[in-house]
Amino acid sequence: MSTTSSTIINLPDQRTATLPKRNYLNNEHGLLSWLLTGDHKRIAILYLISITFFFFIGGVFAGLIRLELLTPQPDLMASDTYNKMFSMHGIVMIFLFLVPSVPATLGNFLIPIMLGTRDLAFPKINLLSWYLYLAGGTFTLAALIFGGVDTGWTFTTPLSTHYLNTNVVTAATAIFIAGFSSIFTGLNFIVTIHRMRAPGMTWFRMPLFVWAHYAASVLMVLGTPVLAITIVLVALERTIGIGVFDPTKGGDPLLFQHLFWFYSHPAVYIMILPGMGVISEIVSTFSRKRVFGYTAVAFSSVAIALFGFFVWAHHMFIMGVSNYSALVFSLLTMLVAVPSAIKIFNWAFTLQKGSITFETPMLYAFAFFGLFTIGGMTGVFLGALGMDIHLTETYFIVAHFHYVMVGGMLMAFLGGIHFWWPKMTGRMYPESFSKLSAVTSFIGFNLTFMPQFILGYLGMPRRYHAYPAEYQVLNVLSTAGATVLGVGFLLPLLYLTWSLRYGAIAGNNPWQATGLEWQIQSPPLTENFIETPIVDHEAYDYEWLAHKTQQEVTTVG
Amino acid sequence: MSDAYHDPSNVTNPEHADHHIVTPLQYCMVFGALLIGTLVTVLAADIDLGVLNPVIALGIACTKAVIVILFFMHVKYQSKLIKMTVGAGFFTFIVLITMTLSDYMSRAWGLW
Amino acid sequence: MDNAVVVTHPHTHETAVHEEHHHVALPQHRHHFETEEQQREAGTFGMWLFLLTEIMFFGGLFFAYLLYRNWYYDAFVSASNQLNVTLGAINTVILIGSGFFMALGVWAAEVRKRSLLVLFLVLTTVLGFAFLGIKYVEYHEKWEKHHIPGEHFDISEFVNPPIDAKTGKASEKPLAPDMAQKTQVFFSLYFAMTGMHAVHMIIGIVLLFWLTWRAYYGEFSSGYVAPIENFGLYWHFVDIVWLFLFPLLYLINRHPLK
Amino acid sequence: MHISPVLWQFLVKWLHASALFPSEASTIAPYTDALYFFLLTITAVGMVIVGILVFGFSIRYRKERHPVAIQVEGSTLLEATWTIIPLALFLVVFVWGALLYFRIYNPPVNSMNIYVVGKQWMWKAEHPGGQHEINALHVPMGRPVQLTMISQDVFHSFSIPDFRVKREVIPGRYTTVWFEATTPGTYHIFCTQYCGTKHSEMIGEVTVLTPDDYQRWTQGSTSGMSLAQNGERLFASMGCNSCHSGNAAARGPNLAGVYGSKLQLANGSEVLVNEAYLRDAILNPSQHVTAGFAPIMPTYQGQVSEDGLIDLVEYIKGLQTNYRVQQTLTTSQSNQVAPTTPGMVKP
Ligand code: HEA
Ligand code: HEA
Ligand code: HEC
Ligand code: CUA
Ligand SMILES: [Cu+2]
Repeated sequence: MSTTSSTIINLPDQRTATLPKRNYLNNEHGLLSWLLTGDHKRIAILYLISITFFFFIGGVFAGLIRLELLTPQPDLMASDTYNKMFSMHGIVMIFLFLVPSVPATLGNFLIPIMLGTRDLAFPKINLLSWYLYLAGGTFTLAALIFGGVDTGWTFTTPLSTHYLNTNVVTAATAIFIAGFSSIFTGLNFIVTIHRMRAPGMTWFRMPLFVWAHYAASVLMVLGTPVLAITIVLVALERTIGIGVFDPTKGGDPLLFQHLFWFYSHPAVYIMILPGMGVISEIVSTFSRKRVFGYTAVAFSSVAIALFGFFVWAHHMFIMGVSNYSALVFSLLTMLVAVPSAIKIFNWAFTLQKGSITFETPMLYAFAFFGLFTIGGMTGVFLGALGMDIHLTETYFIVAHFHYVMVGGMLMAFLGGIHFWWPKMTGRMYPESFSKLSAVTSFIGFNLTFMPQFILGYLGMPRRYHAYPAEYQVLNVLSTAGATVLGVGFLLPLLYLTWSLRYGAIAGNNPWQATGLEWQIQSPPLTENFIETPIVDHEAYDYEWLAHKTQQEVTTVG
Repeated sequence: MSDAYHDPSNVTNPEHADHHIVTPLQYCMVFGALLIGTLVTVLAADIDLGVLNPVIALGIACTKAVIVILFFMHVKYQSKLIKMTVGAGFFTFIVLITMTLSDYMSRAWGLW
Repeated sequence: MDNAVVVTHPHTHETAVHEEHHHVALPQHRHHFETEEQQREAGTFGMWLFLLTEIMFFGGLFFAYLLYRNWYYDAFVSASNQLNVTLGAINTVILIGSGFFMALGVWAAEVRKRSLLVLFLVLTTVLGFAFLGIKYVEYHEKWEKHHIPGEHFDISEFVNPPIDAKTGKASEKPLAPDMAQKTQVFFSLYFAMTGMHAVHMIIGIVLLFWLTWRAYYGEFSSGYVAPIENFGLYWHFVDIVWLFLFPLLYLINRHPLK
Repeated sequence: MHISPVLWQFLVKWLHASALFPSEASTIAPYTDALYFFLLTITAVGMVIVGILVFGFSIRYRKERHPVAIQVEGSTLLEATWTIIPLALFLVVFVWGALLYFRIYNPPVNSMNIYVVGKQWMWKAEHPGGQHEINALHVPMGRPVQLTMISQDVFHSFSIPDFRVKREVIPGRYTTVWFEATTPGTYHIFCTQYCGTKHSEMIGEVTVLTPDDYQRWTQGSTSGMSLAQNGERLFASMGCNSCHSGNAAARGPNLAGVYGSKLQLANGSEVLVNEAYLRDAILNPSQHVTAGFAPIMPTYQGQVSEDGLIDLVEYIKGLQTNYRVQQTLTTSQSNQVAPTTPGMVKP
């Protein structure tokens, strides 16, 4: 293999290679051994299956939304049905897909290995959190089956408490339970990161993936309970009629908004930070370089988490918050945007003087750069007070958050899945297909959501079942894009499943990456490490890796 | 007893603290202090002190809470990490209160 | 390459010591922790993180209280005076006592005294039940007086306070009807806050039964105190919430007629 | 904005004609658009920079050309650069955005007032002259119009994209927004806050008329009774005048001239009487008792509709003297000059 070939993929000789005889997948057999497992890797797989399921459920809702919006008239479904569609789409996608996406799958799988330990601090709580997630999912499905819920994912009072007769309480219960699942995941991560690092694994030797998860976990632990109590109050207000948010009883509906966004703003960083962690790993690996400005990237994660708690009222600028406090929140919103910019530039400079190859995960990372920058910068539009007046509650918002959530986090998630798939399953997927799907989803994505920015500035309100005819052209473009996007997301499901059986054997370290997880067998042993590793090098130390490989070659060969 | 299981890699770890046993005598004193605090709260509420009434009530409640946290919950003898964790919780709570109040207070200042 | 861990480094002095202790493990030691102590500290830390979430959980309620108390002060005073301070104070003492026994229970476990531990846990439970019993009495009274928020909420008592038989004066400052309506906000918060607190108590009592059971069979008298200790943290936290609820809900202003 | 007006016109017209851009039909619109174009520019510049970096490095340092990576630690200087430059840009955006916000939510002194009541799922506009409109709004061109809005049920949001204005319509509280239309025509009114089943049908049209046309419209569509006249009837039929007669011996304060004055309250604080205060004084009288009076006024919660309240408020606003009620003394507080627009502390 010549050093100048355009790929770094380094698979073992397929004729002789086999999967390791003993690994976490075949360690024990039977359904129960999965359902009662304490192994963080198995729980990660359980999570992966369940969030994929819910992603496609949410995706079907998205497809129906887009189909309805193909024409200006309300022709496909009734208004109520449409309202249920986007509510369920939002609830499923946010609480059952995006919040647990990277942390509960990749984070669960990798954090203990990256830290050089055998498991998360509390394996049982980890399992519990998956069951809570399932319970939350079940309640959501129940709400769906018993007639749906049409509050929007934001549950605005007094609409949700007094004016709707759908399954608000069921959905509220679902979110309450799913919230605790997220709290327990975060709690487990924090304890593990503080208390379980292998000898020599100092804070500044940790991979940036772990830093990002640490920051996100803090948000999960401190933010989610506020959502929990808010949702409890909504449920109580609906059922027995207490009057905390009800204006006719003297309550203040804006209080609900404050409490809701106190969680839900930090939640958007729960959704993006783990994705940023993934990007750090990918960019470093495929440019063969240490992440530029490691400390800056690490601290910017923490800064995002910290500042993230101070900006929630930017979702309420026109809702009647005091103008003075709107000023303060707008200013702080500008500050919270800076650390994200820092990260983008640091990743870009990581490429400098690297030796760059373009495998699938790297393509997803590139998609992330472009889409997250657009999404983030449009967030700055919204943070500017006067600008927000025109843009809020229009499709501009919809486009903004899909750019950060789908273009940012979902791309990062897919990048991460493709990156660690060989580690998780021991097998490679067909590169040509995966590259195709990365490109397809990038194109489809832009086609879907770019027109929505224009629609938003034209004034098309969100959550509209029917719209004035002049907006149709752009909506048709968007729907067309969604179809392409759907294909782009369906493809990985197919070839990844295919690869489980037929994929090439990946070997320990197909990407020749430096992370601890790449130094053990793939798929790993149940106990990860046979003996606790001692860490004497920083993360992304390619010289250490080269040295090590050389030694192996000399000892083995 | 903690020595037997001492992990040397923990020595450099600032998150480490020795296990400390609080004696029943200390618990009794705390118990007494809490009872007195309760009594004072009830008595103070019956005296008209104007704005000072809630201040005193909350002051006593906070003192009681701090005593419970320090002794019943052993935070006084815990590692820095635990102390900071407790602090972080109250910090976030204060953020919630002050930032939200900033809205409610300045609403009365009129439109601009 | 075989499938073994390939992080191969010369063993430092540190590891040598470290490995020496590796096999020192009690039965409850979980395999993925290096040492007993690491496990204990992780447990305590995890428990505290959980309590952080509890702080924020109740935090939302406390903020709502703060806001409405400032908006509807008169209603809050009148409504608060409907609560029974004696019962509230007794409950405070009961809860403090229960916390005290819990603390002693932790001590008993630490010094490995099984029967004392069981005794203290039982006392803790008994006082917990006492608290809930009194709470039930109070709730029941609210029910009878139609002070439960919702459809049947009744404000007449606040608009026309009953005449005190002894003094012949109204026992309470009458509220204007619009302000009297706002007592419902107070009772909403009262039930939400004390209700959430009571739910926490009930969960705690269930856990207490389980712990007592295990303590009885001597699980916690051999140096394995973590479950007792961590449960203690939870129980004390629930106490602390009450320490704030009592003055905030019962003692807003006890002297409106002076 | 400092681009040449001709260029601006060209740009905007061109974009509008290709259906990519809303028309600029109010005095606010160019200001909003200016900020929008500025933001678009910095986004584009940012994208270009990020693009050049990412693609430039990818091409220059791809493995074929650069087989061995050279490790670089980082650079404090660069780090500072990309902290400070975005921060500075964002702060400019903040200041600009805040100024725009002031402009949009701070009505000029001489604006005319129209009431808007939102309910599931329609907009009711009530002109002071008594014209009522549903899902429609007629306004004159070239005159600042202020909307005082309230919702009867849930949150709604009143939005006119072509004017670049929008404001949440809240239950239990007046909110205001203002605009000055510049081009005659009809424009969309949207409810942009999700409000239940027919949220997307809570739409209407605002018609901008030339001053002459507007004159004609007002005369042609009046129902005969102005809001204030309706209010006067209510004031009598609900028995308000039994206490607010203006007599020296009356149990309630004299309401002539209260609007716009600063009122001394029994608890020592001082409030400015605007529409919101008047509304609240009728619904929650005991929460702000005027100094020198007993809290005897009953609450009218649940007895007057929002429309009735608007009539009453409009009536009380117009009471400059007690000529109509009874000519007597005015309260001592009312000798301050009332500004013509509500809620205005500074012009
Ligand atoms: C993953 C989720 C996610 C993320 C990361 C963000 C990130 C940001 N968001 Fe977003 N947001 C949402 C999800 C997210 N948002 C959702 C779901 C909603 C709608 C909720 C609803 O109502 O349903 C929303 C709504 C929303 C609003 C409310 C709009 C409204 O309702 O009126 C605002 C307002 O300030 C906002 C702002 C921001 C800002 C400033 C950021 C910043 O963090 C972005 C920072 C990033 C960058 C700035 C990009 C990188 C910068 C560069 C590369 C520099 C470029 C170079 C130069 C300038 C030279 N968002
Ligand atoms: C993680 C979060 C997430 C994700 C991934 C998505 C993904 C998508 N979303 Fe969604 N969206 C939200 C979060 C998310 N969304 C939220 C929070 C709201 C606000 C809700 C509210 O207002 O309360 C929202 C609202 C929202 C709206 C606005 C509705 C309205 O306001 O009226 C629209 C409209 O276009 C939309 C579209 C899409 C599309 C096309 C995708 C696509 O990316 C989805 C692509 C995936 C698939 C299509 C599934 C996989 C493919 C198949 C199963 C093949 C078969 C399907 C087809 C051929 C169609 N979303
Ligand atoms: C029983 C007597 C009574 C009736 C009937 C009454 N009011 Fe009043 N009103 C008062 C008194 C006394 C005050 C001053 C104390 C206070 O603010 O509560 C007052 C205050 C007000 C104020 C506040 C302004 C100020 O100068 O204090 C307004 C506005 C008002 N009333 C309007 C009305 C309207 C409109 C009605 C009928 C729908 C009405 N009132 C009926 C007694 C009455
Ligand atoms: Cu009214 Cu939407
Ligand atoms: Cu936000």
